[in-house]
Amino acid sequence: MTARRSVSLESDPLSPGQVMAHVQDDSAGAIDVFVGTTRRYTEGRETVELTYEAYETMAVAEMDRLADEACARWPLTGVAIHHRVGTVPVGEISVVIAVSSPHRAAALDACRFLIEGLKADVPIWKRERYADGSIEWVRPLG
Amino acid sequence: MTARRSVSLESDPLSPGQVMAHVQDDSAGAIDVFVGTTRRYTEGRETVELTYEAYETMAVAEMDRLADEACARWPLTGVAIHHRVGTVPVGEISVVIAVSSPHRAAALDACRFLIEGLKADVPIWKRERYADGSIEWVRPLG
Amino acid sequence: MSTSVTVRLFAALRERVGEDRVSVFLEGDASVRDLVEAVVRKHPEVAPFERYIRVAVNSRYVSGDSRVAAGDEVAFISPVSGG
Amino acid sequence: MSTSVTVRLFAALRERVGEDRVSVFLEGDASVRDLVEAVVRKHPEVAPFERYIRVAVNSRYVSGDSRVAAGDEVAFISPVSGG
Repeated sequence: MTARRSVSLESDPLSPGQVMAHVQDDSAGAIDVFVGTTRRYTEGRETVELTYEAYETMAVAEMDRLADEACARWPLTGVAIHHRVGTVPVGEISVVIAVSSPHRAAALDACRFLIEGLKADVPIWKRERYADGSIEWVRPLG
Repeated sequence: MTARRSVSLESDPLSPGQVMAHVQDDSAGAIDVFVGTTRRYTEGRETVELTYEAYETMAVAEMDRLADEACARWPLTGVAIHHRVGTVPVGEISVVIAVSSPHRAAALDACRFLIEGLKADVPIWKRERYADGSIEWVRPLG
Repeated sequence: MSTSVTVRLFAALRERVGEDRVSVFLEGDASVRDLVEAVVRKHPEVAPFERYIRVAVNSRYVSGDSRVAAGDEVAFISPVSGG
Repeated sequence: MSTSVTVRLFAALRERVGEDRVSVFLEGDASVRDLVEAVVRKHPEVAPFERYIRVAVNSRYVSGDSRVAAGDEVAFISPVSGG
């Protein structure tokens, strides 16, 4: 089966419903949607906003490669990976991954594979601005 | 931490965005949303619509119990389980489960636990109406 | 002492019996297992479901050893198929 | 024969070097490992990142043994933190 596919970097706010619409299909019985948001507190420190920088051509290529790999491993009817770039205030969405399949286990497994793969391999970097005024790239040395 | 909680049976169409809104929280960095829809084809047979019947008081009690158990096992900031009852045409949504957490693994694990628990224990039954005119309860003998 | 117990039925089981609840009389300190047997004796059409049924008392699944008291809300839960 | 190779930098690494790309000359049939060493020689401030960097050629991660050819788009990818 050929899965619906949508991969993109966006500078405007992400809408989970719109990302989900890319994977909806009459033959899907299950959709799993993972949404990453900017968290206010991390280990007691207050974050004001995040800024995401991407190596854009490669980020899209890597997201496509992850989608290919997910489609090869699971019977999927749709895969969408949308990541925001630029500044994302607390409470807003940085990433939405949606996967549809006839089978719920496949949708859940593939969604987890995609978020883990994205966090490991997609060349996007996050800079955190804290309420105390400091600005830091997140774990630049791994 | 006390998690936001929303459990319900609905006779009107479900909106994933509205269910997700119940679990959004500044301290959540991850939200996983599972959406079950009516699939058109199952093993080559075409479905026209499903009808869900619930033992309503117990279904809500069991969904609450599953939410309690998920909150005991994972650090969650929100849990929502909304299931539709009555007739659901092909392509419409029968269930939405949304889980938020500071940590993505917890959100993903808890969401899977809830959909598996719902399918095993919540007293809701599905009757399938096929394009060939036949009507059948789904696996009434397990 | 004899108690009347009403059992709620749903979905395929309800259609099979043609009623959404059935009542049986139980003697003395009856268990859930006794209740299921009494219902099957009175409504033999329930027999094919017998080994698949779980019993709920006051909206909770209970084991076959549990006791049933007057005033309990009892339901027979055939294999569920929500989601 | 000597080739000029330009390497794109991003995020913390870009800020550390103060440039979004750096160029080095490589002799003959150079590997990715040779390229990294040449960049670190010219820009010692890259050294703390050296063991964490993955190298991408034409938008794909490559191993240290891979060759770099004129015209390739090369990037140093420090540990990513998207999601």
